[in-house]
Amino acid sequence: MDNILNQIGIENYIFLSVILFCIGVFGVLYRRNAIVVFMSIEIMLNAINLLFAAFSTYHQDAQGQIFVFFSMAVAAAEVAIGLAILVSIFRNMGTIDVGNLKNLKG
Amino acid sequence: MDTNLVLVLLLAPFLGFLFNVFLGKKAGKNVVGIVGTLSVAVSFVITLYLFANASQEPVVINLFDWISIQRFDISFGFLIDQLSILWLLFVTGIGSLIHLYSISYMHDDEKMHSFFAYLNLFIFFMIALVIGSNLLMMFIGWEGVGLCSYLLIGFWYKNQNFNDAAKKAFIMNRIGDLGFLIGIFIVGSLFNTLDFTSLRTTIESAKDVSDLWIAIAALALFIGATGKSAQLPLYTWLPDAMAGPTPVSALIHAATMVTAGIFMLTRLNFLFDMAPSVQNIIAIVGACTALVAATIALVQNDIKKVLAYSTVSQLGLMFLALGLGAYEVAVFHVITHAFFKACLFLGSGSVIHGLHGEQDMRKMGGLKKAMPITFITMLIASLAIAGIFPLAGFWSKDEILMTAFNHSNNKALWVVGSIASIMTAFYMFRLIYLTFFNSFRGTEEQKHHLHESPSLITVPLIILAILSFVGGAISLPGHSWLNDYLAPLFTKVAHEEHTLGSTEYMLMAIATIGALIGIGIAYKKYLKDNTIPSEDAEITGLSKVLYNKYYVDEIYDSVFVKPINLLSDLFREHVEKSLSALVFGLGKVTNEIAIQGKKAHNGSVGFYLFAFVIGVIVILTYLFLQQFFI
Amino acid sequence: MIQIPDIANATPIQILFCVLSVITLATAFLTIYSKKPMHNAIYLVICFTSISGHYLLLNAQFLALVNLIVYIGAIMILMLFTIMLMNLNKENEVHKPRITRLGAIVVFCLMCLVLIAMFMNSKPIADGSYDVTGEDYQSIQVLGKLLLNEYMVPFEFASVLLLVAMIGAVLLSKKEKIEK
Amino acid sequence: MDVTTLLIILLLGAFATYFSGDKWAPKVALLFSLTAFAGAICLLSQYNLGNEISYSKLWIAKPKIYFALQADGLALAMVLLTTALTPIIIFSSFGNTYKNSKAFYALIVFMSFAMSGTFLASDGLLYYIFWELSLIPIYFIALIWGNGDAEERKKAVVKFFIYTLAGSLFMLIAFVYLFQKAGSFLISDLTALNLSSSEQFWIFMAFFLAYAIKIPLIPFHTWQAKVYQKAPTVGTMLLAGIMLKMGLYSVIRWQLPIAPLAAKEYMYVFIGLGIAGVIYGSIVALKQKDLKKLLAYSSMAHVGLIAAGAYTLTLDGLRGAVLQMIAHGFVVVGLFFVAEIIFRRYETRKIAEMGGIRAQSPKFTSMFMILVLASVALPSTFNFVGEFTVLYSLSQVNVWFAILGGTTIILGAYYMLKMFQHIMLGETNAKLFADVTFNEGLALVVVIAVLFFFGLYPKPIMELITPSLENILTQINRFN
Repeated sequence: MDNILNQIGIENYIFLSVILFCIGVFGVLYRRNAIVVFMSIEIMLNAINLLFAAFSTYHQDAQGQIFVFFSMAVAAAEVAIGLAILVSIFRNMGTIDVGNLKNLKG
Repeated sequence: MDTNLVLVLLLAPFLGFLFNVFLGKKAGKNVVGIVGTLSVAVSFVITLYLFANASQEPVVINLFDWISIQRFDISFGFLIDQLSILWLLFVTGIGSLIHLYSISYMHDDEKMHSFFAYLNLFIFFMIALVIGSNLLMMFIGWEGVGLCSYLLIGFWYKNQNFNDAAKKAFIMNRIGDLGFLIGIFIVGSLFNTLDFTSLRTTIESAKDVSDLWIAIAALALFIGATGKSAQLPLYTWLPDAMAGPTPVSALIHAATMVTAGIFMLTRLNFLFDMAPSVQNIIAIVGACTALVAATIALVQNDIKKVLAYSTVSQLGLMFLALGLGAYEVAVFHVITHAFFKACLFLGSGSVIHGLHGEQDMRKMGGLKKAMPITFITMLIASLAIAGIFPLAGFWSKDEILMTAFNHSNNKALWVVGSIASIMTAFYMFRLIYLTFFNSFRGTEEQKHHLHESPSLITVPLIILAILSFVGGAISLPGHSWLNDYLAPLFTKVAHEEHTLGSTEYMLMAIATIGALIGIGIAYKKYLKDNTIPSEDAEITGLSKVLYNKYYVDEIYDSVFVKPINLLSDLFREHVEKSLSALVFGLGKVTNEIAIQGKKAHNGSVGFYLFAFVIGVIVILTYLFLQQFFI
Repeated sequence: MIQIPDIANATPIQILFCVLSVITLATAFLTIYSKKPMHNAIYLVICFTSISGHYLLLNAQFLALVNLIVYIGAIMILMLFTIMLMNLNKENEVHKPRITRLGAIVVFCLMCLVLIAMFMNSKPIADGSYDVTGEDYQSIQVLGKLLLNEYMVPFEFASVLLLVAMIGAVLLSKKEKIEK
Repeated sequence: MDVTTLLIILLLGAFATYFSGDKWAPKVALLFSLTAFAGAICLLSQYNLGNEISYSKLWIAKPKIYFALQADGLALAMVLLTTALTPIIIFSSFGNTYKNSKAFYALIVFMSFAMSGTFLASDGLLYYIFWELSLIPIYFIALIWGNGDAEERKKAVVKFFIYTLAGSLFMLIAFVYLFQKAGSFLISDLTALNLSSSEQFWIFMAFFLAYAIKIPLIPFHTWQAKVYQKAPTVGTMLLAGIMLKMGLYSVIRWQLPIAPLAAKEYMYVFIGLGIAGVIYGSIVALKQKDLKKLLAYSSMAHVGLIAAGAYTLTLDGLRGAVLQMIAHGFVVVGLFFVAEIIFRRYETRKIAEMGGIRAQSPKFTSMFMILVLASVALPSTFNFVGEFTVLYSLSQVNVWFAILGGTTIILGAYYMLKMFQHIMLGETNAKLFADVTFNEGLALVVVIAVLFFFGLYPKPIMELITPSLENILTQINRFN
C-alpha cells in the first residue's frame, strides 16, 4: 500500500495544524463572545487531532488514532459541561461576554 | 596523713553552715553561736594536730577527677604542706576568735543565725582555697570567699548602699578572677597541668617554654591577686566593704580573705621567679598601693575606713615584698598583720558597739576611761602596726623595708615604703587620740550608755593583743623559725639571711625614728592642740582630694560604669529596635511584592488568557532556544 | 524546508490536499472573524468537514466518520442549540480594545513562529520517502482490538467521563430554585 | 528497651493527656513525662552496658528515607536533659491554672516528644520533620496561653514562628542538595561525602541560618526577648531550657561534621559572632526593666558562649559546649521559675515594682541566690564546669577570645546581682510575699541539687559524651 505522505509530506501537515492551532489561539484572545471562544478551542483540539492522525500514518501505528478518539471524548464532555456553564452564566448575568467575567478576583 | 582528718578539717565549718542555715532559727541564738564557733574551733584543733605532726614532704590527697581537659585532668584534691598549714593556723585560729567575738557582737541582730552561717561558709571556702591541690581547686575557694564577702558586706540588706558596696566588691573581685582564669588557661596550656606539685617540677625542668607566655601568665595571675587583695587599680571595693558588720571586716577584709592574693603568689613562687619583669611590676604596684592608700587614710574620719585604707596600704607593703622575691617576708607580715589588724578591727567594733553604731571619729573621744581593755589592746595593736620595737609589726615591716633597701641600688621602693610606714604611724595614732583621748564629743544619750564591752568581746581582743605583741618572735632577724619552716617551698635558696650588720641596725633605727615622728605629729596635732577634723563641707585643698580618695570611685564610675550603662541604653533603645526593624523589613518587602502582584490579578478572564498564552510562548521559546545553548 | 508543490506536475492527491487545506484554514478564520454566531457555527461545520476529508486522505476512514458524527453531529448541534436558546444571533458584540486585538495578532504570529520553528527543529524529516510496512494498522478491526485490549481501561473511563459530563451538564443547566 | 519506646511513651502521653480531661491533665502529663525520664535512664543503662541503641527502618522507599533513630552518648545526654526538664517544667506549673489545660499539657508533652525525636534522629529528613514539629506546640502555647496584650503577643509569636521556619527552610534546601549527592539522608552517608570547599561553604551557611535563628546568635536574636516575655513561663522554660539546645546540638551533630572545611576556614568569624553575642547580650541585659526579658538576654549571652565553644572544633570546646548546654538548661529553667513565683505573688514582671522580698521569704531568697550564682558560674556549680571548659578551649584558639568571652563572668555578675538587688533586697516590701510552697520548693531544690551534684562531680556526663564527641571530631578532621 502506498503511503500518502510520500506525496504530501509530513511537514505540510505540521504547517496546517500549527496554523490551525494558532488561529484557535487567536480566536480565544480576539473574541469576547464565549461561544466563539468555545469554537476556537474546538479548532485547536481539531488541529491537534489532525496532527495525531498524520503522525499515526507517519509511524504506521494506530495508537495516534486511539488518542484522537480519547481527545474527542474529552472534547465532547468539555463542550457539554462548558455549554451548561455558559447557559447558567447567561441566565445569571444576561450576557456571555468574556469581558464581563471579572469575578475571578479573590 | 589521714584523708579523713583533712576532710573533717574542711567540712566541719561546712556542717556548721548547714546547721545554722537549716536549724539556726529554731535552735536559738546561743546554740547558733556555740555551734558556729565550735565548728571552726574543731578545724583549728585539727590544724594544730597537723602542724605538730607535719612531715617535711607535702602531702597530696586526690579524691576524684573533677574536670577533664583534653590534655590533662583536674582532680578534686588537697595539698597539705607548710604553707597551707601556716595559713590554716591563722585562718582557723583568728576565725575562732572572731566567731567567739561575734556571739556577743551580733547578739542583738535578728538574723544572727544567717550571720554565723555565712561566717562558717566563709571559713569553709577559705580552707578550700588554702588546701586546694591545684589552681582550679584554689579557684573554688577563691570565688567562694568572694561570695561570702558579698553576702556579709550586704548583710544588712535593707540598706541599698550596703548592697551596692557588696555588689561592687563582688564585681571588682570578678575582674580579678577573670585575670586569674586567664592565668590558669595559659599555665594549663603551657605546662599541661594545674597541680601545684607537678607544676613545680614541670616548670623547673621545662626549658623550651617561651618567657613571654610565662610572663603573661604571671601577670594575669597577679591581676587576679590585685582583685582579691585590693591592690591598685582594683582596691576601691575594700573601703566600701566596711559596710559589713565589724567582725566581718576583721576576719575577711583584714586578716584572711584579702591575703589570698599573697597566698597565691607565694604558692606559685616558682612561676613568678621565672618572670622577673612581672615581679618588678608587682613591687611597683605594691609600693604605689601602700603610698596611695596611706595618704587617703590620713584624712578619713570613719574609724573603719581608716583601718580599711590601712589594710590596703599594708597589703601593698606585702606585695612589695613579693615583688622583690622575699616570699617568706611577705608571709611573715601577713601573719603579724592578721594579728594586729584583727585586733584593731575588733577593737573598733567594740567602740562602735559601745556607741551604738557610731563610726565617725569626730563624735568620739575620751573613751579611755569607759573602755580600758579596748583602749589598751588597741593601743598595743597600733604600736605594732606603727612598727615600734619590739612589737610584731616592727619585725615584719622592718624586714620588708630592709629587703627593699638591699634589693637594688634603686632606693625608690625603700623610700616609698618608709614614707608609707611613717604615715601609718601618724594615722593610727590620729585614730587612737581622736577616739580615746580628750573629752567625749557624742550625744548625752550615748555618753550615758558608755560601757566596756562584755568579756566575749574583750577576751579575743586580749588574745590578739598578746599575739601582736609577741608575734614577731617567729621570725627574728638572724634566727628565723619561719624562714626555716617555709624553706622547702621555695626554689631559690631562701633569700640570704640578713646578717645583722651596721646597715641593718641603721635601717631599724631609721624606721623606728620615722614611726616615732609620725606618732609625734599626731600627738602634737590631735592631743596637744586638740584639733578636731573639720566637717565634710569645710574640707578644702589637698585634704579634700585625699578625703574623696583621689576621686577614684568617681573616675571609675564615669569611665567604666556609666559608659556601659549608656551603651546598654543605646543597645536596648536603638540597636535592638533597628535589628528588629530589619527582620520586620523583610516581611514588609514581601508584603509590598504581594500588593503589587495583586494588581495583576484583576479577575478578568480575557487578561488571564492572554497571560496564559504568553506564558506558553515563553516556555516554548525557552525550551526551543535551550537546545542551542547547551 | 517548505516544498513549494509543483502545480503543473501535481498529483490529484496533492491538489486535493491543497484544496482541503485552503478550505480548512479559510473557514477556521471565518469562524473567528464572522460577527454572527450562527455564521460562525456554519463555518465551523465546514471546517470540521474538511478535516474529515483530511482524515480520509490519510486513509483513516473510521476516524473521519467519527469526526463527522461527534463534532458535527453532536458538538456543533449542541452549540447551535445553545445559540438559539440564548437568542444570540445578533451583532451586539462590542469589540475588545484595539490594544488587545493588536496583541492577539502579535501573539498569533509569535505562536506560529515558535511552533513551526520547534517542529522543524525537532527531528530531521525524511525527505520524500516514508516507511511502508505493508501491515494493516488502521482498519476498524485493528482499532477495535487495540481499544478493547490495550486501552480497555481508558476506554471505560472515557465512558464514565461522558456519563459524568452528562450528569454535570444537566445539573448545571437546571434552573436553581431560589431558596428563601 | 527499644529507643522507639521512649518516643512512643511521649507521643502516647500527649494523647492520653488530651483525653484525660482538664482536671487530670497535669497529673497525667507529669506521669508520662516521668515515665519517659525513667525510659531515658533505662536507655542510658543499656548504653553503658555497651549495647548500641539504634533503630532503623526504611520509611519511604523513593526517595530513600529511613525512620532511623540512633542514640550515642551525646544524643542520650540531650534526651536525658529533655526528659528530665519536662517533668520539672510540668511540675512547676502546678501552681497556675490554665483554661483548657488538657490541650496545654498535651502540647507540652508533645513538644517533649518532638524535641527528643530531634535529638535522636539520624536521618536528615526525619530530623528535619522533628525539628519543625517541635515548633508547632510552642507556637500554640505562646499564642494561646501567653500573657500581655493579645495583639502584640500575636505579632511577636508569629514573627518567631515565621522567622525560625524561614531559617529552617534553608536547612531543608541543604538537605535536599546533600541527598542528591549522597542518595540518602542518613547522617553516616552525609558525613562521608567528599564535598568541595565551596559546596561546604553554602551548605554550612544554609545550616547556619537555621541554627543561628534558633540558638539565637546575634544578629538573628530579635525574636527572642519578646517571645520570652510574652510566652507563658512554661513555654519560656521549654524554649530556653531545651529548644535553644536543639540548635546548639544540631551545630555539633549536623553542621560541623557535614561541612568541616567551611567551619575551619571561617572559625574566627563564628567564634567572634558567638562572643559578640556574649558581650552584646550582657550589656543589653543590664538595663532591662522586665525580669523575663533580662533573663532572655542573659540566656542569649550564655548560648553565645556555648556556640563559640562549639565552633572552636576542639574536644574541649565541644565538651564544654555540651556541658554548658545541660547546665544552662537547668539554671535557666530555675530562673524562669523564680520569675514565675514572683509573678504569682506580685502579678508583675517589672523589676522596678519589686524589691524588699528577702525579709519575707528566706527560703525563696536562698534558692534564688543560688540560682543567680549558678548562672554567673560560681565554681562548684555545674555552670562553672561548662564555662571553664569553653573558655579554656577559646584560650587555646586565641587568648583574646578567652578574655573577651570571659567578660561574661564580670558582666554576668553585674547584671545578675543588680537584678537580684533590685528584686530581693532593700526595705521590706509593703506587699505581702509568701514564701515558697512545698511544690515550688521541690522543683527548685531538684534543679539546685542537679547543679551542685554535677558541679562537683561532672565525670558521669563527661564520660557519657566524650566518646561520641571524639567520633564527631574524627569526622570533622576527615579532610586533613
